Amino acid sequence: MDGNTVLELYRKMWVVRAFEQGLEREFKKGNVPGMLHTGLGQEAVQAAIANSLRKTDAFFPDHRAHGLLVLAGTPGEKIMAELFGKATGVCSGKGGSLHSADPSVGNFGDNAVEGSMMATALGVGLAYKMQKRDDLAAVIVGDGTAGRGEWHESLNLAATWKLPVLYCCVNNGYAISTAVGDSHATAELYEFACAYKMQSVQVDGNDVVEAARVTAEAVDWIRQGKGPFFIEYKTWRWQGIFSGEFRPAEEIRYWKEEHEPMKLARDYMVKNHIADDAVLEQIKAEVEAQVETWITFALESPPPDLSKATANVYVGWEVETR
Amino acid sequence: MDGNTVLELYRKMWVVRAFEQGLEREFKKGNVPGMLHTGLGQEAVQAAIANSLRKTDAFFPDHRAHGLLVLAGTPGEKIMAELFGKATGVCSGKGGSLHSADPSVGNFGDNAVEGSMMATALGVGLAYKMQKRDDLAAVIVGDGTAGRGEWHESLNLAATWKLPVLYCCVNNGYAISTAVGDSHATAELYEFACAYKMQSVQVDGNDVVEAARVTAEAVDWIRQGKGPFFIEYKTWRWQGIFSGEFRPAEEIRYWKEEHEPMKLARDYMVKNHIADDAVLEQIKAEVEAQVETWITFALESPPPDLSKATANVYVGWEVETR
Amino acid sequence: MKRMSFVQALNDALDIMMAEDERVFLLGEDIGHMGGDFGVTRGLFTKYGGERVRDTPLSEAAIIGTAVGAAMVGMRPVPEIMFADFLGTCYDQIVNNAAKMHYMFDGQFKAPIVIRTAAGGGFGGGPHHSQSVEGWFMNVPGLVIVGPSTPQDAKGMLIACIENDNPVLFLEHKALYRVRGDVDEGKFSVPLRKAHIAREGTDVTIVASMKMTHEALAAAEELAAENISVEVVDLRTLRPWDTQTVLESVAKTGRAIVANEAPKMGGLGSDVSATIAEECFSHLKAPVKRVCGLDTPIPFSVPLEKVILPNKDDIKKAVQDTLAH
Amino acid sequence: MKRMSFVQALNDALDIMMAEDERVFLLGEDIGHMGGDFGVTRGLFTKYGGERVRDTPLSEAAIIGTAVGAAMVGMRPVPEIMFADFLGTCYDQIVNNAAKMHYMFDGQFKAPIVIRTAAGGGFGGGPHHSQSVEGWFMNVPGLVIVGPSTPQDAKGMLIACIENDNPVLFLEHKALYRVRGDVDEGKFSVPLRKAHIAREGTDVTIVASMKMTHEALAAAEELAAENISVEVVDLRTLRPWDTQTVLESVAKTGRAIVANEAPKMGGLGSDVSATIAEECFSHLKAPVKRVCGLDTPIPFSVPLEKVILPNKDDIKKAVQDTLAH
Ligand SMILES: Cc1ncc(C[n+]2csc(CCOP(=O)(O)OP(=O)(O)O)c2C)c(N)n1
Ligand SMILES: Cc1ncc(C[n+]2csc(CCOP(=O)(O)OP(=O)(O)O)c2C)c(N)n1
Ligand SMILES: [Mg+2]
Ligand SMILES: [Mg+2]
Repeated sequence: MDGNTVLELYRKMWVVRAFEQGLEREFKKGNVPGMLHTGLGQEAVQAAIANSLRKTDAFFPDHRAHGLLVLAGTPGEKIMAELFGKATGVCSGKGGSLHSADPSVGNFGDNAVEGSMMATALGVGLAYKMQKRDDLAAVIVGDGTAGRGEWHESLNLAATWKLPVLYCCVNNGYAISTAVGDSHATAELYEFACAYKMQSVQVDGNDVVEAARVTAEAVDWIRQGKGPFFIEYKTWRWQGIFSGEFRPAEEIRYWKEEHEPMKLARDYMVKNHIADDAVLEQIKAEVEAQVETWITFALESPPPDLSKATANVYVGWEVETR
Repeated sequence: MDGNTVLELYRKMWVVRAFEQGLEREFKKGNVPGMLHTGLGQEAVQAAIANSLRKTDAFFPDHRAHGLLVLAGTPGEKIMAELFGKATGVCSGKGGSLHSADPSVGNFGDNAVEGSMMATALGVGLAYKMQKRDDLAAVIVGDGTAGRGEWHESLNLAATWKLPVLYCCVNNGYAISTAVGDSHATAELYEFACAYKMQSVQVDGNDVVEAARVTAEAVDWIRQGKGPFFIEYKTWRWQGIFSGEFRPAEEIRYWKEEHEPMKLARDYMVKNHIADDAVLEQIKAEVEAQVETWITFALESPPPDLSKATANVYVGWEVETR
Repeated sequence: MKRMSFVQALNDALDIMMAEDERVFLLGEDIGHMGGDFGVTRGLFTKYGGERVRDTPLSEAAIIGTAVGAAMVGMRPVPEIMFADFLGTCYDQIVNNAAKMHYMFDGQFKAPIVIRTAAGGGFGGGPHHSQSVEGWFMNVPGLVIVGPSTPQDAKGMLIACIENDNPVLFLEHKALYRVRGDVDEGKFSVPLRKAHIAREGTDVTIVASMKMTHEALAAAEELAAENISVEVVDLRTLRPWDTQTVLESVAKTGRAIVANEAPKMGGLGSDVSATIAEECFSHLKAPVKRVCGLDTPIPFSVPLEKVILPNKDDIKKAVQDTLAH
Repeated sequence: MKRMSFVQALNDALDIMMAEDERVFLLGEDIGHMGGDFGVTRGLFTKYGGERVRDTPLSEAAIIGTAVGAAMVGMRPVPEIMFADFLGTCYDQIVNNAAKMHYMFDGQFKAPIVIRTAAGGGFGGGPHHSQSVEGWFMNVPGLVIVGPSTPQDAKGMLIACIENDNPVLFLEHKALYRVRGDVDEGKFSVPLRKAHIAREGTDVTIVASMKMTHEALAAAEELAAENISVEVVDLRTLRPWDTQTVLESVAKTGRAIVANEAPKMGGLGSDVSATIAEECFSHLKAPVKRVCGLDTPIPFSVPLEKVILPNKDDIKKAVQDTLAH
């Protein structure tokens, strides 16, 4: 992979990392309402996906994909403001973390009922096909979603109708506290795709170079009209469960120190003489500074106008107010 | 397979055949309310299943398994009366064709929402395991059910929890009018089980000897505590769609003449000197005569007492009447 | 004007919209060469092809999800769920996806889908093929629920729904499929959110919909012989329903019966009754009465089903009781 | 008597029932070593093991189906659906399987399951983590819906539900989880289908449940200062609800407010209002008023959420308006 692309991926990863770290800090301060799921530890997956999609594609982000929303092209401050529930957010603060859509960049929003979007993505893929566009619909789902009936309904229909759907399965090993292998017939989720004879691969989701290469290939395949593609990204989330950490110390060490996505990318670039530490530090510093401006923007933004509470329930019809 | 067993299977097949033919005749006369799905053409599958289960097992019949309900041990007249909506039916006429349960023989009733029972069967299997019984739960589903989300949720959980569940998938080629291969990623549905690493076989569902052998082996496997088993019975239903036949003439000929279950069984028995035509004709005649007595019983039975309309909504509580 | 059945009127509406607007497409089980379980899509597969009249597997959640996704990018999908009873298998898609999308993304997306489905009982269909399901969805903001009672309304409202930008649950009562009536030819629409005075009267108002409108009209006819003048309001749009027309009628008559095939507790009938009682308090000469299904699932046996479903006679009796108050 | 939180009371009930009856078992997402998203099952995994406290995949339909199947053969499953909003994904299993089984098989099977789930809004959870869902299920015969408002009722009713032979949807309002109160020790049960007079009064009756009971009590307290005597009826069982207690109260006070967190149209509030208006017609001095959520999904932003959810002040105003009628 050429050096510039890797550097660009690295910057993208930092956008995810810095965004989530800033967000988490503000959440702890009480500035972010609701619940918080972060993409920390999964930066490489998000950078790889962002690297392969174009604005006319559709993507359905999962609950940890805040960084991806920014990488897709929405100004960071508008995503941050949405998560703060502010008027300046992409959905005027009505969606929040789990529902931050921005059609202008192909962001179709999350749906907090895990798996639901797998069905929605079929429709986008089908419509694009009917409209003779060569765009695709990517849907990002966690390993936990593999239990849902919609998983099956979606994969089956996408395969049968050869729809341009990219399944990005982020296998971070757990659904909240439950290990993927404890609740599914296999812990290697790409194997599920065998039932549908669907193209399917597993990739190291912490190795951004590999993840980006595989994602690009899958996107290529889909654009050629060959039907859907399933990618399982093996990764690990830093966030434990709400009440704290529950995973073994050695597992934590492996993923947060040894097989950590930033470190792997840095090692790769240094080894391949793509960049030195100074350049990489500068990228990090630049991104972090930028994220702070987004947080400031979000903090300083006003809450939504109260009339928004009853707006857009129905298209064209008003609902009763108090 | 020993001769007596085959003869017994043959008799069972005739129970299915004669039951459905009598029922269809009465339906056309207007004596049977609601909708009618018959098991004609699928007699070997039902005989094979009945042959392998015991009364302490649970089974969830599909919408074409009327004959199986009788084979399981319920007096035929009580099933017939149920389908006629009569007071003397197994559910006092409140369930009808799609909901004729009889716990005394392990018949857990159908659920007309296809696929729903696949989830229910998990619970029976789980409970039997927790109760340390070596009984199993068999669930009979059509090829059409393979589209349902519950298909996946059920297979995944049965495999993960190693539950004593037998999946009997009756692949008769169509869901109403839609060919199985047109709406699923594969027309060979046993392949779906690969996702769950579940034991899975395809068998000629019109060959009662083979079907019975495979079913018995699967039941054995499950009773040994090895987990669930999936059987795909390849067969064909005589009933077309409500508005008539839609399948190619050659296909019809093949299944109704050449590869017809009664004929295959007869050929087998004659070839293996198990029985001659006279014996076989007698079985047929005996069963047919018996079925007529069930029909007479059903016809002559009174409608349910009107108080049944509001009975058993809640356990122990009454509901308002007019 | 042409005489046709409810089924034909629906078929006509689909045909007109598909011919006119290539964004309109259908998906569902056996709607293709078979033409649907009740024949509503008959002939459309041949005319418009399998791309626009799509047979699906038994994947109700995917059917609705697919429709929603396609609608988000400009299509006008008309999914069919064979029996309304099966809507439970895609309830989440309707309630949490289709109905909330426009709101939660603050207007950036919309989900103009029309979910056609066969509802209602009275034919021995048993517990899973006979239910009236509007009550399942009445408490869902963002969703439109429509239930016509005549071929003319069936056609005009289906066209209106396809042209409307909101997700619609379009209920087709099975007992009405064979009902025939005069239907305007060509394209026209019958407005949503407008109830229809199906019969004018002065003594009592009956608010009904779908099959119950016919039961109410039959009751009204018989009551006329007793010199009782009944006004029948056919809701047509069940959510959000036309309070104005209903309240004006009750303000005039001073008495109201609400007829609904579903069980009384928690049904559409309760919503209408509560609203009338609250808003027409000073006009009411007698308590509103709900004539509804009994609080049971629907039994297979036809005589039992007759016990639990409300009918013309129940309505008549309610009118008489109300007038005797 | 012991002071404990709503969560602890529920946990205590489960512990007591699991210790006493080995047929009782729990299943759901992350209810095992994690103890559930809200801690209701904490400690039970360690005490009773993974066989009886079962972590499941995100398979809501299978969770309910499994519970129903196990219940059919004598077990007493208590499935947890993490958030009530997700009940749409297993709606069919609840409505067409659990709730109809006893009836359609004419008493031969029953489905004694207790579906525990976290409901309600007010914490910035957004459109898919905040809904009040009783309205989705109010029109479903065969189903019991329970929604306690105090730790004492939470414990006693959960025990009653586990001992009851019917399928129960047991709603736990998230805003009440941390509420503390005095709870009887050991095993006891609070009867189903019996509303509770949470405060006695003579001028007006407020019918409420769950969090709205607390809002109503707070309003009543403030209104007392204005010399208005408010009676608060806490429904506790929402389906089938206790008409007798409610009607007796309204017969006494002659005025009624129905408070429900869900949207007004098609909700529990409509059912209660309609029934009061029909049955207490001659006692009512003013129209019943429903104080409910606005007809919208639930927005993420907390100030917007405050606009759409009903509260103490809305109830107060309704009482004042009613008295001014
Ligand atoms: C249908 C549904 N069931 C349950 C939940 C609650 N829930 C939210 S996230 C989550 C775990 C999801 O795990 P996974 O998909 O692996 O994502 P991760 O958080 O590990 O990234 C659960 C159970 C939900 N949102 N939707
Ligand atoms: C969830 C659901 N969707 C649709 C239907 C309507 N329906 C009844 S039978 C059937 C076809 C089922 O096909 P299959 O399972 O292959 O059974 P077959 O009739 O061929 O034996 C359909 C679509 C249903 N009962 N349940
Ligand atoms: Mg995960
Ligand atoms: Mg079939």
